[in-house]
Amino acid sequence: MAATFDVELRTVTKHFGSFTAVKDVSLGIRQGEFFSLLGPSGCGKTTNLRMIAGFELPTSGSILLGGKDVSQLPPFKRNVNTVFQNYALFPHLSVSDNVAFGLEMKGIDKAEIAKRVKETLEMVRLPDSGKKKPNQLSGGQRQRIALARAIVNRPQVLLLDEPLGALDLKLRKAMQLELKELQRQLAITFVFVTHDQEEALVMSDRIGVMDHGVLRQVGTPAAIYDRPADRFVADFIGDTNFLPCRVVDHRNGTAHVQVAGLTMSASSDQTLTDNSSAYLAIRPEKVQLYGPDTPHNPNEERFAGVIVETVFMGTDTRYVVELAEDIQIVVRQQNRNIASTRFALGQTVDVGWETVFARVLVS
Amino acid sequence: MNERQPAGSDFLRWGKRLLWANMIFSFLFLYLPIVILVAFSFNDSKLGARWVGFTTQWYVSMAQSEAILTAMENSLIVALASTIIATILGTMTAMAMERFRFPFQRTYDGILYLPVIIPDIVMAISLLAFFSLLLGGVNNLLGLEGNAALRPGLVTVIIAHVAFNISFVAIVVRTSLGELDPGLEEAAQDLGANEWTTFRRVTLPLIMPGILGGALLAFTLSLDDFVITFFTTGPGGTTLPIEVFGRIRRAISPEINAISTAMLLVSMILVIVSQLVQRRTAALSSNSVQETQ
Amino acid sequence: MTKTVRSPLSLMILSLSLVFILAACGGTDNAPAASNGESAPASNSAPATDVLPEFCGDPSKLSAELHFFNWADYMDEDIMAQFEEACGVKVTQDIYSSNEDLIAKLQAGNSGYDLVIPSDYAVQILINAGLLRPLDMANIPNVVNIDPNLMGMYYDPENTYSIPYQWGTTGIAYNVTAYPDGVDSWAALFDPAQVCEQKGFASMLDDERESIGATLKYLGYSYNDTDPDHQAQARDVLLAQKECLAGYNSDNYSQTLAGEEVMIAHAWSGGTALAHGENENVKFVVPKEGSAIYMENMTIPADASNAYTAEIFINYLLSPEIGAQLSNYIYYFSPNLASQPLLDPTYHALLESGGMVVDDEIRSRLEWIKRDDQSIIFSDTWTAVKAR
Amino acid sequence: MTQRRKALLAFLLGPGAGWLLLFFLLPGALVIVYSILTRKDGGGVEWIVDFSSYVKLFSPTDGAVINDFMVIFARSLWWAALTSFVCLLIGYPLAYFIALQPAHVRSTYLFLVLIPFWTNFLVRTYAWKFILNNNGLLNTLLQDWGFERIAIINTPTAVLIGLVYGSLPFMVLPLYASIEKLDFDLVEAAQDLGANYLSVFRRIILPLTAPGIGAGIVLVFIPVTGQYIVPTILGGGKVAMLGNLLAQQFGPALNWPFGSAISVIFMVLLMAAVVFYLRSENRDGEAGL
Repeated sequence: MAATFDVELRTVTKHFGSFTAVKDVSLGIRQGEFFSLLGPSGCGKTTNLRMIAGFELPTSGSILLGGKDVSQLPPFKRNVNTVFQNYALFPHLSVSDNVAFGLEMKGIDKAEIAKRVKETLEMVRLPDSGKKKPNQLSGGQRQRIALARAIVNRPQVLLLDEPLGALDLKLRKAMQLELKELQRQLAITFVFVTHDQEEALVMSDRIGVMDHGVLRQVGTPAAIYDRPADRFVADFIGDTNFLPCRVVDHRNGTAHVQVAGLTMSASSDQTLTDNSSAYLAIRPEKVQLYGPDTPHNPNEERFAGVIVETVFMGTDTRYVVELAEDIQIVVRQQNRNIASTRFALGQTVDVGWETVFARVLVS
Repeated sequence: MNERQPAGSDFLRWGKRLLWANMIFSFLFLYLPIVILVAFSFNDSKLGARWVGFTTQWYVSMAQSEAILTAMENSLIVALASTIIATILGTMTAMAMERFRFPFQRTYDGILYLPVIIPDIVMAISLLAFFSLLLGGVNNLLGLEGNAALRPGLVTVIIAHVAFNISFVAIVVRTSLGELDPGLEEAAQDLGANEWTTFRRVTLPLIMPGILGGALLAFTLSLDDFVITFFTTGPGGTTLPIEVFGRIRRAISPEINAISTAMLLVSMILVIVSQLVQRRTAALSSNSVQETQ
Repeated sequence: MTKTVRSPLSLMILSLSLVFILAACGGTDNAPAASNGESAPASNSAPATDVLPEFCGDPSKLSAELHFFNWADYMDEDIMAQFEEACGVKVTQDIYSSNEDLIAKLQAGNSGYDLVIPSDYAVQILINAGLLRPLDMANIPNVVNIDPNLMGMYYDPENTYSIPYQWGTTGIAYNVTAYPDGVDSWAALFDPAQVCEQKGFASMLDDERESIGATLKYLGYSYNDTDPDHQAQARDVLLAQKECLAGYNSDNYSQTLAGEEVMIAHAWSGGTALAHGENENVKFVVPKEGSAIYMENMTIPADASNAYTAEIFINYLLSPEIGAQLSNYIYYFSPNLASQPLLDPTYHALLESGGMVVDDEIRSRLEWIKRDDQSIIFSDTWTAVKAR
Repeated sequence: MTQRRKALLAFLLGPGAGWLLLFFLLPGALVIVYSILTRKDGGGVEWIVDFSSYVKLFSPTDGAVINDFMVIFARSLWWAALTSFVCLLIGYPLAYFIALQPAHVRSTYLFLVLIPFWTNFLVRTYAWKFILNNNGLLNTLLQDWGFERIAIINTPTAVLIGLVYGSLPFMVLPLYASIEKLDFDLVEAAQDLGANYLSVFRRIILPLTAPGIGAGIVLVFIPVTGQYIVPTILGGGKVAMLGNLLAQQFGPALNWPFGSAISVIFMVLLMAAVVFYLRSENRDGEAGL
């Protein structure tokens, strides 16, 4: 069982009184990986992080760091460091003292501490802020100091609890890239908690999506996006059309479903039952609009419909097409063509997609 | 300077004047009697009903009275010792109440308020009975007799003062702890500080104002207590309030004013010293505290 | 740099607490010292054993310390110092301010005191509760100096447990500028018409036995009457009087008298002497209807550790010279006849001019305040007076 | 909780709880026991169960419409309420003023509030007597300036002055603590939303500092009900408060069981008030989450 994973959760459950915050989560995070825990607020992602840090103890299950069971160890005996959501900088200590805190706890000698503090402050590009108090810094600067305070210790794993949440959009974008770059340099395992799916997609090597304490899906950003395991994941990440349908038959991961009288093909990883009701999920940008006499692509299925709504959105245009009564589908088309060739409201069109992008989801 | 204030206007200026006026009135109100008693400590009249003339004889007779000097010494010993013990125990209690969940916590919360609301005399009488039972029992058990027997004295007074002061300290410190972001303590532990280091390096400095406030309150209460002290003390354990209370039965002599003035000075020196020490510590721990934003 | 943050404060607290814990132990933990000294008097201040003055008694039985529990301002500290000088016994004095406080402490037991000064009725309570120790008169030969008329009082008929210390009377103190013709009756305080002439300038003792007792006397009953009807009458008189009073004051009435804050007051002779010394317009009278007498007494608690030393000290206080020194300091009535010739001349003059001298005629009008199982009614009457 | 946390809790809670149990609760339980024992003449108790103290407390008293003891209870509560109110009236603006000062002067102001309280309470109260006496400082000044002297000593006004004087810092300190942490941005936000100064105070500042007001009132109200020195010295001892009644029962009356019964009833009353206060505070806290 040697350290194949830097962080491993084995059937971890956490109750707070009668409330179950984390339910039977098993997860392995590899050394040097940028791993994001993604989910809406209250989904249990922060509790997971706090259990890894040691602030909460699992009700059952175990947590391993570098292959060693640390489930019952207090935070200060775990070789992990956390960047807190509100930074939690010590207001009574100067910036250098804040950054030096963890090294002092390890009993490192003063000269070495001074050197490493200086290096780290340079790394976060705040070399002159050492003598200031945290309340003299701006939000972005505090964020960097919180990061410096954690990475200066060279932890085995760095935990980040929505560290960018309090920053404005532009700063956040910049910090996303900076963080990613820092992680590459340091080659430390990052566990990053966020509710922002875009942030997770941009930064992560892998993502774990959580909902109601349950880990729904773990995978690379592309896998999660293109092959969501269930309806929640499909819904939470990106936009998705959900067309209510009935399963006609299924074989080897391919199924045929009926959507309001139209038969469609789709892929599926879930266990399907013939004749049961399900949803056909298809992302708006995977759907192509065709004029009446465009040639047919053999990988595609096509259905006729009427445009009932168009919204110009700059890089693309969002159309709503009615395929049948009560069956509407959202389509996003990139505005590659000049305006005159775009489709008009009320126009009859064909919609088509490659069947690999259509997924049947029972739940 | 960080004069915090809502946006200015005439109304505000008017309100500020009112605040100033109230402040001046309040301090006049607080200090008028103190000025009077300091002045009368130099009054050359035994009953001190009227101003007769200036004298320092009351300070001389105070300094020569062994009873008064002993009482002052006893008062300071009791106040300092009980303040220190109660501050430590009260802070620990506050930590337990604020950072832990345990069975019967609500009940204990209520019990903590009891010493605040119990009338002095009731606590005094019950402690008198209790200490006599306790010390009697110990004396019997160990076969202590005569002058070797355990007696009530300053130690029992300190025990009693701690018993009521724990609550006051705990209540004050809890308020400070409640306002402290628990995330800071987690951050310290995350950085490798164990519970004790976390307390010493993060929690303690941040709740120090609350602890000092609690300690000052305890000191004040202890220094002024008469009833509980009287009923728990023993031979050689007369404190200043007992001495003053006894003497006032006959007349409030300028000597008592002299004692009070002297005690005021001693207390003020203690506070100034502690303030200076605290400032020095603060100055050492960081470069001057500036607040912006 | 962070190491230095902690050290000054924590060092200070640590050293302070050590100092004070040590000091606190030293303050009370005198028992071993005392027991060591039991065989021989403390050496530094005392002369060699064989040359101790005779009044120090048997040096081998003297203890090093004597714990004296007394009223405030009721002992000349010089006397205690002189006794220590002569006999090598350190007298430590603690003070109380009411008989009931003293009773409560003795009743709890293990008080540690060797000599206490209860008033008359309190002596009776303490004797009945078995809290006093019979005195060995062989050690107190100076008891012969006490006025025989003040010996053998009701509370201790054979003076088995107590010897008189100081005594006094209750009466009316008035200011001659307001009462040029003097005062001779309780009516000056209890007749609403008369007392309201001094509205806001009259006071009563804040003492349920004295104030109700005086009212009972005014009504023609005994100071100690517990008859519910008589008590109800007294209550109504007191309630009628109340609106014209400045208040009830048994603490610093001498001061309010001297400062002319009150012109007439229900008062004790001792405090009035003090006021008269300051303001000669203040005079004292025992009203014609009669009043109360009180006496403080020297007694030894049953569980005292140093009874012998206490008796030697009592004997010392009863010597003519020390008795006179005491009277010249506290200005109360001394029962010590032998000390009378040695008193400061101003002592007699002051009592004379203040109207405080008690002759046989006055003495015949004085009553002791006695306490029995029925006396609790005084408290209820007093509560009613204060509640309404 | 891990063993470690449990051990830590025991370490933190143990000494204080042990101290309170041994030197407060155990002796305190004696009072409850005393209240149902028989009075011993000459002080103390006979160990015979007797509920007559409670009966006496609630029985009609001779020649009075309302039981004397209840009158004293009611009077104590009334004085305590009045004192709390006046302290709040003076203390709130004072605390507010201090909270507005620059950080380094605030603690100086706080010490200035506290320093008078390091002289003996009795002595301070007597100092007020010097001021308010018929021939005292105030009246001497008034007469020098050609006014009539005013009779203020031995009146309820004098008692109120003394009570307020003795309680003011216990109101100011908790008030300061809660005003100091008030976020003044909220005031601006409210003004931004069109609130005038009065409604900013009423709708924002007052509710946010309510915990401080509550704590201040608890710290002022409770000790005042047990006061007996101020009414005696400045009020001429003409009306009794609860403290006087207790001092009388444990003192001159030597009626320990009755004194104990009064204390028990009194403490049950106050404890109910405190529990109510804690409850409401908790509820506020939860609502704020």
